[in-house]
Amino acid sequence: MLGVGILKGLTETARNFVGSYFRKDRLTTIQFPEERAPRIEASRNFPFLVYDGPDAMAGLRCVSCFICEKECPPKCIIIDKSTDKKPDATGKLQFYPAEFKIDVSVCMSCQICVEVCPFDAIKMDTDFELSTQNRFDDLLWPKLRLAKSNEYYHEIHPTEAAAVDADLAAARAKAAPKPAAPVAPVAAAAAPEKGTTA
Amino acid sequence: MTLEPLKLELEEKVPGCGLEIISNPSPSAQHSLLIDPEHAVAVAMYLRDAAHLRFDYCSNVTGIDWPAPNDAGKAKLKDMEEDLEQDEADCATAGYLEVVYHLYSMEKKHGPVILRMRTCDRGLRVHLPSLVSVWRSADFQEREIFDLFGVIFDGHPDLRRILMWDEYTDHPMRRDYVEPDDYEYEPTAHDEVLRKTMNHYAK
Amino acid sequence: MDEGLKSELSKQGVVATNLQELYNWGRRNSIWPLNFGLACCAIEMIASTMARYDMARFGAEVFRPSPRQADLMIVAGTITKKMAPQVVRLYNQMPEPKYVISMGACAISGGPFKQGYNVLKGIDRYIPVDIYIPGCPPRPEALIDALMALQRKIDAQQLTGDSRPRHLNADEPSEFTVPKFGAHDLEPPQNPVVWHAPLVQIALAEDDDSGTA
Amino acid sequence: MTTLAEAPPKSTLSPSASNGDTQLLEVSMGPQHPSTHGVFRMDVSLDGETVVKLKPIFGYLHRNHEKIAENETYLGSMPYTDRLDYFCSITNNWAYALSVETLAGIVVPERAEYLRVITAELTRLQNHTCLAGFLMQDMGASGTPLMYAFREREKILDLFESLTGARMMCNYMRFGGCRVDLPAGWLEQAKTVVAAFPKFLDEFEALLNGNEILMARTQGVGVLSKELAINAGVTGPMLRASGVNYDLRKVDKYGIYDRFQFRIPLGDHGDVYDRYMIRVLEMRESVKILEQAMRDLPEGLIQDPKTKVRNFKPKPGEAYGRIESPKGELGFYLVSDGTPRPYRFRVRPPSLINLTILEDMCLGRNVADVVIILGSVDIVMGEVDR
Repeated sequence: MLGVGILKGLTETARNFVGSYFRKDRLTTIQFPEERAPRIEASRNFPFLVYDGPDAMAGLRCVSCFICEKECPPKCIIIDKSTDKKPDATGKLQFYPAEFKIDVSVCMSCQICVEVCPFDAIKMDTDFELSTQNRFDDLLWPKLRLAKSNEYYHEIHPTEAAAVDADLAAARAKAAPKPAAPVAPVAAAAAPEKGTTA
Repeated sequence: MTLEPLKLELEEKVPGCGLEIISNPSPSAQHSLLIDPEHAVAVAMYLRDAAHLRFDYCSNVTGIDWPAPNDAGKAKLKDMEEDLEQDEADCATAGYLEVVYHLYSMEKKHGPVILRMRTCDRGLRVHLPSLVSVWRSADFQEREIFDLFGVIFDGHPDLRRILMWDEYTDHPMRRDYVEPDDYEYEPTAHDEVLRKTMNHYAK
Repeated sequence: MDEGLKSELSKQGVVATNLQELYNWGRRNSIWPLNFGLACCAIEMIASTMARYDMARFGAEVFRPSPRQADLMIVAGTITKKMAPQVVRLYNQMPEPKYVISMGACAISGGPFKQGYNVLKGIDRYIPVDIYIPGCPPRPEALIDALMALQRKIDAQQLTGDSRPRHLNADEPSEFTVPKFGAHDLEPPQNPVVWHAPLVQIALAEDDDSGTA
Repeated sequence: MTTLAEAPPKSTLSPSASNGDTQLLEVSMGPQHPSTHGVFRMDVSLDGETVVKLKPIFGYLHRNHEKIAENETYLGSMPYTDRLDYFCSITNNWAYALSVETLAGIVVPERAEYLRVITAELTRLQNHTCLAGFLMQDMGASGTPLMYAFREREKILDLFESLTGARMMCNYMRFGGCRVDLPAGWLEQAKTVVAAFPKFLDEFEALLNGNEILMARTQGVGVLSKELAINAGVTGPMLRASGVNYDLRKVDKYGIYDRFQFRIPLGDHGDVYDRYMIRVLEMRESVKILEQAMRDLPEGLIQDPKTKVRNFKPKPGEAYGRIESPKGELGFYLVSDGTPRPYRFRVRPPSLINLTILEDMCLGRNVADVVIILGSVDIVMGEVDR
């Protein structure tokens, strides 16, 4: 009979409507600014630079090896390498990025920089509330804006950060002969840390 | 599907057609058949209609630009390109454009057979026969190759630009294409982009 | 009227306001976007109007198919050079007051595709943009966040004075040049009225030989 | 209809026949049009309400994927493939990874193959639900079916996000495997979602299938014959709706699809209704595949240890790899010259080639049917124009 199909469909919508008063899973709206979806650990949105210790600029893990700059598919990273070496958080003398900029108005959060980094120096952030009125000043992030502490990393990606810390600790324990990082030609070059303070 | 018997068969059924097997050294081992443009439609018709072949489905049509090695940046020669006319006077038009057809059979569920055709050069003699009359799926793809590579398909029912606008004059997928200069704001320029940005400011 | 008294009154059920506040309040809570998606970000834009994120809570769910009825243009996706004239034309057809949210990397700067020959490096070369949302694509929450930022911006607008918004200032243009298709590129490649890029210092030192072994 | 792109010159609006009976009206639908699924444009000639000519116009989202990929490393093109068909980033990843693996002769570990199947079938589920929702939206059922579809999609996107980190642009696969292994608890969560999915499908079908308006608007509309479909290279659910049994999961048996029991739904009439139903039925088959894959998922490596992530240089040669993406046959044709960048990178876009026969399906129909027919083709402009 004409109209039966429509009635059947309307019953379904009615069931959904009434059901939303009783069943939690039918009530899907997240009242965004006040209420947030449960944080998903693997979530990624834009990279940041990890630093150890209290001082952001001194503790950066980045040694400006240019791998991420080269591998970044949209080429939105630019690194200016330091001319001198400074001790990093473990006291080892390292090159450091004199400037490290990411143009987040280009970045597509593909996390290839994270994948290729042999030093676990660049990781993915989760912050997404970044809307701005000024594209030129606010979306070209300098080193200062990018640096975030290892504690922050632990807070947003606990499992991953713990694994990274364990890896780094193991690498340090093994000390000079061979760092554990998988693709580490630069690490190998920088590794023989003769005469530097521990 | 091995190509040698197919080649012999085609040479017998389509008299006078020039065929050549282009071997593919990579692990994929997808070898292809280079056909001469004059007999391309006849060969295609035979491949489509012969009862034991029935290549009724032309999956993919691609253009490739092979400029002569001295004007391409990367001059790595491969087995695929051997007969390069080096003595060509005009360097920019030397080399050739290539069109590749990937054929499968939906009826027999076999394939692929890969056909290639080459133009004489990259300048004026870029005409190839259109295979739209054999497989309609080549329609938009040949238009795209015309648009981006500049191969002119004779016999195509509607050969217009498909992706770029009609007023456009370049063929951007060619390897010597120079893109418009809009590099005035490149905050993270390095390598190639840096070179282009510096060119922009040098002007 | 001071804020304390005002909030005290509102607790008693008396709403005190002035014309400017009322005007801004009305406009900020009924921003109707143009039903206009370009690429990937458009899907997140749709997702933000769906049940889970529900942009209707902010009065911005009425997606208008016609620019004549829209207040907000969410440029959601890559603007190609072939599409740019149409985007500008749509913007010109929108009535004042009109706002533009540039959603996602592509709309801001061309994003990952900026090196493409047919990709416009940011819609702000042709039309003024109010809010930029970085991300590729931004999450639906990020769009809602941007919408709230736009609401704050509208709230702060003065009806009179020099800082009054464009639609109340007859001297400011509300329509912009529609670029034309040229033989190699759009003509003009950017609109100098809108586009003011800062001069970038180019690092002349090429020291990228280190690093890779 | 919005007539935005260059308004037709006045002369085309004048009566084409002098007797005044018939007026041909040229309407440019798009590129900004609520139901062209993106920035697609059709130049339609109308005789009254009847379509007499329809020329699709592309390129409004031509973002030069192929050209950019020729200047990227093999790995660097992977995130760009996400943005081809932005509904189904994982199947795009797979097609590209498969082509590179064919080109370089890489073997994928078993666990990675299972992960690929699981994620790809989840992608198919969310693509087909959204398609059904959008199709109904085009038909005028504004809201409800699309909202239901997106409600389900969000559940699958949550799975993607907790696995790959992003909702849409997953960038999940690598040459010789997958990027990350399943996080703790993911499989249980996925099993719950998949187990609940048939219930949603029941609901969705109850909502729509018997609906008289839906029947009237879709049955017998946009009929595509078997012969034309094959000749025009139509693939995917569209082809199968016309009754051709050709599914690459069965034909090529790429990956490990030969291990699963599933059927290929086929249509009889090749009209819009069949194309809609095929997708619903395919979702049910996908659920079956998912159940089997999640049951049999072995332990082991997820990435071929011999394949390098950086400085990946396949030997010179070429390869064409193709998979059954939710839209149809998605292929990547790669030519390598031994350098870290592909010499030629070509995407065989199913959406574009499925549009070859759009005009044939629309001729003689009303302009309102054009919208539905286009909706049933299931295009995504990112893939059509690349």
